[in-house]
Amino acid sequence: MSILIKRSKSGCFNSACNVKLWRLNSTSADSALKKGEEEEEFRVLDILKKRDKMQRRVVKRTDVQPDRIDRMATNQNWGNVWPGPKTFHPSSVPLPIRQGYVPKGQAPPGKKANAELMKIPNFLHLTPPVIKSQCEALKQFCTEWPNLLNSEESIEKHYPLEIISSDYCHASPSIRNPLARVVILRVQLADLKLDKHATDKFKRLVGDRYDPKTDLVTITADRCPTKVQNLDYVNYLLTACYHESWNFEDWEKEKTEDDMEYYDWDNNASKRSLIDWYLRVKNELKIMNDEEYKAFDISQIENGAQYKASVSKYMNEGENPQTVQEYSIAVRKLFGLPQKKLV
Amino acid sequence: MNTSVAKLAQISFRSINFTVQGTPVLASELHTSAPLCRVVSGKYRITKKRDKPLTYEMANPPHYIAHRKSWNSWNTSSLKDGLRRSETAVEDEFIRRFMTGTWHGLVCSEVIIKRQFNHIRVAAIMRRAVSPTKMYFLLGYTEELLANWLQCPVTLELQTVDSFKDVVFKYI
Amino acid sequence: MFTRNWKHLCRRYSQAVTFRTSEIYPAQHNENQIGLFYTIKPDLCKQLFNHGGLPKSFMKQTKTFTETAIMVRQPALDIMDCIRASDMNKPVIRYVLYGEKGSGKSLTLAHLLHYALEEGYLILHVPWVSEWLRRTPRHKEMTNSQTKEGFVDLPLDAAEWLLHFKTQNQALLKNCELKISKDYEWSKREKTEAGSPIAALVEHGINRVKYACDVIDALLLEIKILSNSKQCKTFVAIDGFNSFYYPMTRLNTPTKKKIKPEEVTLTNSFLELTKNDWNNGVVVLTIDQLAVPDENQESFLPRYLLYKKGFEHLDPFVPIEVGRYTDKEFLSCANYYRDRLWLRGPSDLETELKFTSASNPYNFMLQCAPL
Amino acid sequence: MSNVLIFFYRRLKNSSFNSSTRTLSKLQIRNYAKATSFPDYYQNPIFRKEDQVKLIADSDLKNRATVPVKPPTVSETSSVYFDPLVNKVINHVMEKGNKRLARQLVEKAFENIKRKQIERYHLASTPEEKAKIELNPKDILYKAVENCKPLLQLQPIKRGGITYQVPGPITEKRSLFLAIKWLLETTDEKERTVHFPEQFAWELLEASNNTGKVVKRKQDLHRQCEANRAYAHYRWQ
Repeated sequence: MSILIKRSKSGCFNSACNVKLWRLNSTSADSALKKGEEEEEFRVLDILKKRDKMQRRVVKRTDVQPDRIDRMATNQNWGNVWPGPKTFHPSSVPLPIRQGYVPKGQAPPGKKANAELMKIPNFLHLTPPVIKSQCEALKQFCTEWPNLLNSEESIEKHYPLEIISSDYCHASPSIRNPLARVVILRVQLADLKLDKHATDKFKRLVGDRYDPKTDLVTITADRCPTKVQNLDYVNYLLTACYHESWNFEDWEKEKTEDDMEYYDWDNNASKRSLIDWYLRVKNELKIMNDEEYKAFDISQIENGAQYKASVSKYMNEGENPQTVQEYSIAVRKLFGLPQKKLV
Repeated sequence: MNTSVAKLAQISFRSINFTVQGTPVLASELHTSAPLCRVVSGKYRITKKRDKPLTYEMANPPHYIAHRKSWNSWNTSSLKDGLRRSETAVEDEFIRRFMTGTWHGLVCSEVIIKRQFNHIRVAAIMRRAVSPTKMYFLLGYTEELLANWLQCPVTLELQTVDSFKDVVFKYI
Repeated sequence: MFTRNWKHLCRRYSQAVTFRTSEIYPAQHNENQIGLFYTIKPDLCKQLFNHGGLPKSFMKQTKTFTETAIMVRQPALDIMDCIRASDMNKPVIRYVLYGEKGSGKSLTLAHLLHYALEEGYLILHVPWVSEWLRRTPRHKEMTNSQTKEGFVDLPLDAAEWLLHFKTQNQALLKNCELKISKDYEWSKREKTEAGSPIAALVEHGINRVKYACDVIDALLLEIKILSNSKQCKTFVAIDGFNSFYYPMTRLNTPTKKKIKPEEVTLTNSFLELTKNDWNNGVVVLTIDQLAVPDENQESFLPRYLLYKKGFEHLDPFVPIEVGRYTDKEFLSCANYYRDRLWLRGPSDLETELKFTSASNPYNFMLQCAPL
Repeated sequence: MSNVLIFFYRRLKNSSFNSSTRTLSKLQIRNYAKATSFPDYYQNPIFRKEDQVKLIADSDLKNRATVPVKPPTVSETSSVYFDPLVNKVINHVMEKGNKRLARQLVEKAFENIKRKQIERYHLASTPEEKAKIELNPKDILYKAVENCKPLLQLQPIKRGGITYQVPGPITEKRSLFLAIKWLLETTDEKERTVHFPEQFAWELLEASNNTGKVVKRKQDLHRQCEANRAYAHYRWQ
């Protein structure tokens, strides 16, 4: 509209333009003009004129390449077509695959434009011939497995130290996993070849890291940031414990019976009281020192051996109705008393 | 991942941020098991004319995941003791939005994101509505930008179709 | 009315045959009487247990039942057999009664005391050691010992025990054969000469409470000597013996110092008595969870309750378990309660009570109470 | 919807954590909140063996088989010495749910009754006298409660601005309630040094002999009812 107004202001050019505009508005204005000049025919106003439907142009793309599978040779090397892991692509896989759940009687969706096929991780890059060729390629980097290590026993014998660590495979921008730094060292205590004192000290040093059932010492390290450091650390710990357990400190001599690892009857008050009792019975009571008590031979005491066994069991196995019962039997025999009657 | 579930997760994140005082909780609140409202969630309403197009993915509600359809995100974070759970979820959502925005009106299917080590592979079905030149540009553009943002190599693995009709599974 | 009473009498008679024994001398008891009750004569009972010795709850029962009846049980018979079989010239044998709470250790001891009295033993009976060491009434008298440095006397308890000793052994003490071997000088003016009877020593302790602990010390030594010289045979019975070995007593000196059991003079005297360095005697001890605080009652077995020290002190000893009721004993006890009108109701009550009380004598008695 | 659910679930998880650990020890035995949490149509349990035998004999079992039944409480057992009245009395004695103590007190009272009666029995000289003495504490309790039960009650009814104490009949349940209540109230009037079981035993023995404060209280009530006979018509006017 604004154009129109502007033009009206510019003088003589006006009228012609206006006429033209009007004509444009009427249907077939130009032809009517021509015909009027020739035949003077009455102009028909065609109100319900059918418009020509705009035919949508079907564009046949020329740039869409034909499927690759059509051009594939039957004896081609598949490893070259699909060299690495890749999402499924229908025009590269010459297989008539269908995928999807459909009601009974229908065919599942085909491979083209099938998102389901694209989701599933495929192993098209790992066909048997490809694996074979890759293994061949890797062979030059491998060494042969030692012949003598043919069984678990022999492995354990030659390599008593077992190091356990884990590597983790996961999807994230960083390939580091905090759990990968954990290093576990395992060794049979028997393989360390310690003597009695050293074994005992070693057990005390490692504490609950030693499992008496399996005789395994398990040392776990996870405090250092990397695996190598942790590995060094467990090795250090084992070495330190090993050497420390061979040391004999002064204060270790102060260990007494109260530490109760093992109740040795011969060193104990029980033997003394038995001997005292025996000597009293024979009226030969004398003052003895510790060495004499230890050296005293109890085989001359009747039923003394059984008494010794029962007291040792009582103390070593712990107190329970059965050990008390056995003790009772032994003592009664020692004193020559009748046994308890069972009612 | 189903879009509806992803949305739901977003909302729940937001609500948690609102409700729980202090630091935002971005723990794994997503669960891929059958959703609580099985009857209504992730379902499309039938139209009168029965002319609403559904893809295969849309035709199967979320509780069919792992039965009739598969996941849209493949990573190790959602496994037990997986790392970067929340970060992965957020990143995936970001990739989806970026894809649909960059390939505007061209994405016909869901955006499938697979992660292997630090490599992200993004797959989708595209409409061939733009010229190959443009497509190549967009491909490079997307890969480059995403790789820059996510700090790891990103590969786009696209499949093209003539029109959206090719991916339609059924009309309801 | 008549028929009912008659029936009642009949029933009582028939029951009486099964749960009572007319044998009132413990020395005559044998396996046939296990589970049966025998009655102690009231005057004997007064002599033996007037100053303690029977549990409080049992005393209550005796009042209600109008008699003191004790069940003949295996442990007591066992000890009697052993005493008979043992050689009195050998060092004394220590018998240790142990068992769950409420299984009848004290009553077994009472049975044995009766036996000892009948057999003419000189009885040294401590009714409950915890009475000395763990029970602290408001007027607990406690003084520092004058003869032993760093030790504590319990004069009132000691005097009470001397009285108990005197009552229990009144017959033997009248016999003046028991004489002391040396002079005891208590103070400048007071002294007991050698050759005077034991009774004089005891009397002195009771009258001069101040010296009671020292008197006990002397008395126990004298009795040891007398036993060794075969002038008397001695029966030592200590209930709750493990109290002597619990690390702490509940006693405090006026300066709030905690006292250990070995710092009490009485402890030392009686521990000396339980050594096996003398003969012609019998030592029967009971160890009880009730004698120590709740937190140390995990087990009723000897080693746990006596601690290492106590065990070594007694070793070798004869442990004798006092257990729960056997089926026969339980039935007999139930019948006895029915006879004493303590239990009534249908007969399947017994099965249930047996189950709920787990045949523990004390629990059984307790559970019968409201029925 | 699901959002709300998730949110709710989180809240529930957080809030219930503390309370659940606290109440766990109490609720370990039963998995329901309380006996009253069952709907009306739940039947009371039949836990006595004799009742069960009767049920089978009457072939009433078939009718009950399809009806849901409440679980019995801990105290409702098939034990031989279970007694409903005793249980009731224990519940009356109980304070703050301390049933254990309440039971101990009542049982102690029974023991006292028994000791007293046995003593009396042994003191009695002739068999006739002995036969008269009731030894069973439960029977004594029954007798005592029976003797204490009032037959009438006074209801305050307001007529013309004046409240009248109107005598009227009493239900069985309420009279039992009043009897036990009075017994316990009278027991509580004891001196400080006397223990509850002793006093309660004494009251029960008194009441079973139709003497004592509680029986007097009952008679007072009856007398009052008699005196207020003239107001009886207010009950329906």
